[in-house]
Amino acid sequence: MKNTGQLLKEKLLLSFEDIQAEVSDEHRLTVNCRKDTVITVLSFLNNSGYDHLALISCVDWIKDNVLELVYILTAYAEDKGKAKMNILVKTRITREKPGLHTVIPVFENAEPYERELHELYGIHFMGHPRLTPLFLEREYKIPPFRKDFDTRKYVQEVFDQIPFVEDKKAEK
Amino acid sequence: MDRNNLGKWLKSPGKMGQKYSLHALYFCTGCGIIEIPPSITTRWDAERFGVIPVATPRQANLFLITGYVSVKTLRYIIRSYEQMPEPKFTVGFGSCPINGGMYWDSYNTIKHLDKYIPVDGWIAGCMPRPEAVFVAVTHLWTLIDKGMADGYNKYRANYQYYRENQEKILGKLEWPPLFSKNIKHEEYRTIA
Amino acid sequence: MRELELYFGPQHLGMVGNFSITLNVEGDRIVKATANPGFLHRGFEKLMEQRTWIQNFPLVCRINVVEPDHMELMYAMAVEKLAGIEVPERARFIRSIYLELARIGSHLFGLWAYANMLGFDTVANWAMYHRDLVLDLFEELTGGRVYHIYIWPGGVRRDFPEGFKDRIINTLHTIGSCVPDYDNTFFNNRVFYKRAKNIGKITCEEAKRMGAVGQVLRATGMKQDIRKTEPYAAYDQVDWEIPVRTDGDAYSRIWVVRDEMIESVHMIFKLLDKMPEGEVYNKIPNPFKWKIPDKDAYVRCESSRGELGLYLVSNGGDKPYRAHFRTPSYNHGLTILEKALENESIADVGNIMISLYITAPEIDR
Amino acid sequence: MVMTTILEIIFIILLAGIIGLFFLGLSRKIMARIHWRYGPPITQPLIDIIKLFNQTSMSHGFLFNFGIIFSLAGSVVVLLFLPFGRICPLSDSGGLLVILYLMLIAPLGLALSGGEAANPYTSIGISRKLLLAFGYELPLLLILLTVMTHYNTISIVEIVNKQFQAGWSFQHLSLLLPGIAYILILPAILGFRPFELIQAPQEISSGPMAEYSGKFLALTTIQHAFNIFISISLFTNLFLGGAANPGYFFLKILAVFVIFLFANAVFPRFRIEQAIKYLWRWPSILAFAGLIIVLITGKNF
Amino acid sequence: MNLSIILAIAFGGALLTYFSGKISKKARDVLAVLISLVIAVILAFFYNTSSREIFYTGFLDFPLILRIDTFSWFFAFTIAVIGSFSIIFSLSYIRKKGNTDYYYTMMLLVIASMIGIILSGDLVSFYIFWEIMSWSTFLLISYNRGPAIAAGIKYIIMSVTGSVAMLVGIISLYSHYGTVIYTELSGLLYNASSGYTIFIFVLFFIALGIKNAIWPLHVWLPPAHSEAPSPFSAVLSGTLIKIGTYGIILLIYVIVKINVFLNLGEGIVSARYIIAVTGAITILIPTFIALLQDDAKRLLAWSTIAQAGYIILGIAYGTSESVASGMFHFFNHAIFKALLFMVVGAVEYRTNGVRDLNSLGGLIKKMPVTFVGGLIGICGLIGVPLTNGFVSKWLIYKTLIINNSPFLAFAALLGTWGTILYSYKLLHNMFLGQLPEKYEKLERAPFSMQLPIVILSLAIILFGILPGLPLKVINSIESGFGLEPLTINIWGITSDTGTINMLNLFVAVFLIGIMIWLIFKGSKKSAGIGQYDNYAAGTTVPKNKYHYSVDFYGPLHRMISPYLRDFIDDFYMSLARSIKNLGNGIRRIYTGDVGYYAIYIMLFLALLIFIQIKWKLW
Repeated sequence: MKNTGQLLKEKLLLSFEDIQAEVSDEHRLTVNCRKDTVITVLSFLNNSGYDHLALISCVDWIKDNVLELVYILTAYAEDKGKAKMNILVKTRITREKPGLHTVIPVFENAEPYERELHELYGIHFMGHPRLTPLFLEREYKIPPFRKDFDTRKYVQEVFDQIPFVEDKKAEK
Repeated sequence: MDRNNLGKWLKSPGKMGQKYSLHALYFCTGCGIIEIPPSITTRWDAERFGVIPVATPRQANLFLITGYVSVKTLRYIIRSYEQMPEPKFTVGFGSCPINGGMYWDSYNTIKHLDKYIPVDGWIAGCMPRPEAVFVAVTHLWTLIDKGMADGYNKYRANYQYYRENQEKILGKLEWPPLFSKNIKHEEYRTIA
Repeated sequence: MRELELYFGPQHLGMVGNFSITLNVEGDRIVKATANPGFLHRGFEKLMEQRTWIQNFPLVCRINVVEPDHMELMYAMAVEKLAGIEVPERARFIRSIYLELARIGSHLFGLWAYANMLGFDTVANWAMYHRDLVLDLFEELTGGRVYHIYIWPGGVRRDFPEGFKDRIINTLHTIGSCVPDYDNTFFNNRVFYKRAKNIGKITCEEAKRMGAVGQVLRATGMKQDIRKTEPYAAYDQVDWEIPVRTDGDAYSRIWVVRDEMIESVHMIFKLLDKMPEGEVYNKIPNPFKWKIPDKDAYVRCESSRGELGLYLVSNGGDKPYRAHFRTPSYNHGLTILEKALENESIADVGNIMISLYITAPEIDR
Repeated sequence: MVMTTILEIIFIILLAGIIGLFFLGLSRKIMARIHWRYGPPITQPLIDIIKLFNQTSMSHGFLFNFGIIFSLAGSVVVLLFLPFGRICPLSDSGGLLVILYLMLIAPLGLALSGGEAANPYTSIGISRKLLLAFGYELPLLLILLTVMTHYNTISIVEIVNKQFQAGWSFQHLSLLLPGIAYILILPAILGFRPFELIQAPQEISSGPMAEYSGKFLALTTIQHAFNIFISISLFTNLFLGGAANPGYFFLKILAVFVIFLFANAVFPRFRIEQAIKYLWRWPSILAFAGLIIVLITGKNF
Repeated sequence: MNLSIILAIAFGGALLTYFSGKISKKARDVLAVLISLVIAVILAFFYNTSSREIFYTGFLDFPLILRIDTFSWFFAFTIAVIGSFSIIFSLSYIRKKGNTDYYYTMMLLVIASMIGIILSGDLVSFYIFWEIMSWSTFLLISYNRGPAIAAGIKYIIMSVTGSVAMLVGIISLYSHYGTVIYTELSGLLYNASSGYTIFIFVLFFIALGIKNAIWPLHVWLPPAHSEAPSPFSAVLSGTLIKIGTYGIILLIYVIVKINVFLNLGEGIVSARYIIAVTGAITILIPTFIALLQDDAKRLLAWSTIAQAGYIILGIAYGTSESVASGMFHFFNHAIFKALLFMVVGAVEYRTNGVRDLNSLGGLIKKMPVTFVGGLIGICGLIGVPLTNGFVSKWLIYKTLIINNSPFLAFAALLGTWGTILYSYKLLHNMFLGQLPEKYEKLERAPFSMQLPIVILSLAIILFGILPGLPLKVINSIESGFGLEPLTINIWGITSDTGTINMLNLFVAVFLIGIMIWLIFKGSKKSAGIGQYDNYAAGTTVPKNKYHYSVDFYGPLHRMISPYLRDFIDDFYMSLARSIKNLGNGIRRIYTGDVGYYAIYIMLFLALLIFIQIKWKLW
């Protein structure tokens, strides 16, 4: 007997051509797709009952020079098989001027996640209503969560350079 | 505790008042705030010593910086601190405001709070226990007695250096300087 | 017509945590509310990338100060999943008891915040007193009042000390005996009812659309709990019920919290009864040389606020390559709050915010 | 004659201040005990005031200063018109109506002072204060009118005297309902929970007080102390028969205060519209019924 | 001196001003001020005299009589003084606008005709001046064009309706008794049937009530007050509507006489009680409506209606204390309402016509004198002790309570508490709070505006501390009416049932105030800070966006506004159900179309006249 994940995987593979799907353990389905099909895949999954966007994450694979976006979906369902499933939809985009369409039309709660990724990774989400700063006060040349942003060096350069007031007085 | 020492009250009512009526500004600057409710409620009851949280900086004379200070919070801390009436006391709560503590390599927290505002006392630890608050308060009493809790005077005297440091981190501050440049004394600026 | 912009927080007596809400107000009605997070942003996930797998334990628990234990659990579970470490049966039970105690503590803290917000000092003081009793247990078990670092990959750090079981039961009895008092003075208080009923109402549909979890979802009538759907620790070993209410307003949410506390107490008693003997700790490799294979994992659990998740990626090194916490307050605080505050009165800002159970450090990380 | 009046005035102001501050301290202590806490020393309000006078303060302008002086003066003047035991320095001027009017000087002064502060929290607090006053004035006016109609006088001294002859107002059947109504609205007059919505620190950052610092805060604390004394004294004089000497009077107001303190401990606060709805429902109906009964049964004197 | 000279100066001066304006603006200004002052000064000399003269007999053989006694002197003098102040106030207010000659002429004409009404000794001359006043008022209300014309038309339609009713009454009186002279009529009506007296009462009350804006005849007043130029609003509210009050006192206490009036009807259905209750309603409903207003002048207009209620209540209640309070309150109201309209006018002048309470704020820093005027004005309006409003209100409450009318007293007291709410809102939204950036360069009000404001403010305090001054005059009026005079001294009133002594109060407040001030001064000096250094939860204060003014009493507003609407709705709906045919017509009254209202009243009058001619019922 096939479990929910496998059934879903077959359904997905039937509907979409250029995606890879993989059921790694009993309640996990990983879907890899291109960046322009993400929205359709997500809305397909949404319609099949996986209506809870738990997380949009991003991994900076600096060696491959890509940013990997991970959309994690689960289901609001009292049906145990469905509720157990975690679906990870992954897509890769370039590190230079990364851009992607927003998924707010599909999942309303994606809004703060995309704002956060815009701020911390510099990904531009097209069609997002407010890509204003969320967490940060200072401006950073390299978005701080990218792998090439060295926070220790940054701390040394910025915070450690500020003198104690006593030192400053002594100086003058 | 010399709260019932009438002679002292008559001699220096100001100091005694400051000691036994510490109104702490309620500002959850960091995770240290988790130990403030226990210390003001049933188990530890800080009100015994006259320490109570108050709503606005105008009514407060004690500023507990409870925990790490992110860059964004720093702006609000400075604003609140400057709005407090003198004499005012600052106590850094936890290791993080002392030297960054756990977040020594974080890109978004300032490491040494006393570079930006004067701090009269520190409570080390992560997380300090509520008792530590009382230790700090009793130390503060000693300092007030000896006239050593003078962070606000230091701030006044070195205001331009503090302001310089603040502006280095925060960019331009929206409000005009509290004390005009090079004038060490008195007079709050009037903005009309 | 002059606009009015009010700031609820960060420096505000009604604000629990370092968070700010900008309110555009007309009269005493809120036209638009904008959440302004980030006051507690420390870049945890970035810091985690620079510490070894074990060094990260002191760090993760500090993400959410109100309830650090679920954060520890999350990280431990993710590491276990990546490295393929099994957890002994007794350790599972201990974890469950420990987490339920943490849940009670956290809920009592929430009760403090809520009662305090409504100006109900008496109940606030009682709740904080009872929370201190729970924290005493933690102190005895782990040595820390707030941050415990007790859960470890492969189990828990140490077994229950002698007589600890009785002390848990004693404490829970003490708290449980006060439930009628709480009910009489607070939960069934007529004024409290008027104050919280029909405030910050969200329907089940809206809640789902905006990613609500935990009490916020359960108060709208949806019976969802990860402890049931995807059981971890020892939650599948005992019988228990998910408390649900249907109105979706602040009153229902706080009642769900109350019912959950009581359910937790019962659950702890059942777990203590069934607890097996045995090891509590499976040994892990030398932490300084520990490398974990190139993999990613998503784990989730039900914290006292709702679904907590961790997406952890390893590139085969001795440090995590990327960690990302999915915290329950994130959607509550940034999406639902803005919606729920619309057209409410200024007097109810804190009321709604606390009833949504928002903790700022979870959002900012 | 003039000398005794002046001595009486000084005596009553000092006594009211001391009793008011004692009540403030007592309330903190009793509330702490209900919270299972030890509580601050009973002199804590005095310590606070001493500290506040020794602190610098910020002023927003002339009206900011004037309002607070005006408000405190208003409170103090009311004292001279209230019988305290048998002491009532200015009894022969205007009676209860003047007291009613003088009692509105204090909130008006605070409102003016707070308005100058240019802070919306202050303004919201004032708006709530005035609305709450409007809310409780409706039943209160009915109650006072009932009492005045019953005794057919507008002089509070005379009302107290008549109670000496014929027993407390509570003992008259026709004044029972208004008395109950008064008990129902007294927390609102005192600003106790569930009507503690003027300052509501968790909602509007202590409302009218938000911009007060140093001596301003000290003066408002003193004003608050006077206010508690006045509100309870008025009730005691009207319904509990006043008292023949200050000591007995003090015991009466202490008893009333402690009872309302207990009520204060077991309620959260209302929203303002709920408070007004409450005040306009049962207390008003009771007071109204009382007034009609008094009109039907005719005067007792 | 001759009374007709006063009128000659007044009317002639009005015309002269118009023509002098064609020559020189400056001369016209001076002339206008001079004329108004001269009238006031001349009238002042008539204090405590009484004279009577026939100034014209050619009009349909009616002898047109002028007379003065303390009663008419009191009213005439108040009107002349307030009139001259508002003309001084106009000097700079009106300068920027066009058509100034016309404005001054009309203003003087209104004042002249008001004095004419008050000085006239028979109903025909009363009616003639009444008409002059109505029409010149109409022209002034419409002075600003636009919505002002609609307001003016609303006013004139109602006014004409009232005039017609009064005319019918005068004709009826003449046809019955063959005379329209007050002194002669008063003896005659003594023997009339009560039915006829009521008939006369109703007719006159329609006219006088419309002018005095008694609920429910008030609908013209709010738009007219708010659309008229501010100095004229001061005249309109302070004095013009009090012509109605004058007429009512004249009717009750001079023509009908007090003992007839008190015996008119019995118990609850007595004329005295009905008018008093109408007065009480006129206090309550407009007070609540004033709470909902956002336009400064409209708020004051509703407040005017409410305060007129106190006057009516006092006059109709018929005890000597209540009548004294009614007349005293008329006097006080003339002062503080004129002052408040001038304050609003000064703000309007400086901010280029802004009187929306939601868009001002913080003006105290820029217009301190105006603010102090406003503050004292609202203190008088509320009746804070040591202002004049206090004594008159105290009198009315006292007499109502002592004479066992607690419900009327309740209405009056509750109205006062409502007054506190709306008057604080007025002050707060205009002067307190945050100053918007665009008003940062605002100047103080010009001297010609500050002068009347300061004088009127001082008058409020003066008559608050020394209420004996006006009460003395009122006492002698009362003895003229056959009422028992009060026992007064310069500081207050003494009586068995309640004494008030402002000296005590003044000394107490003053000394205690000084004491607290000394404590305040003696403690540490406070530092001055500006409006942007303010608590904002740690953030910086947003400019222009930090003033709580919109919907200041929001919670109450939401609570009462449905009831206020429903009340009128329900009333007319039930009326419509019971009188099905008339229902539609009546409901249309409140569609806002005054035309229907006028037609309705006219039909009613025609019916009355028809009945009278046909059956001679009275």
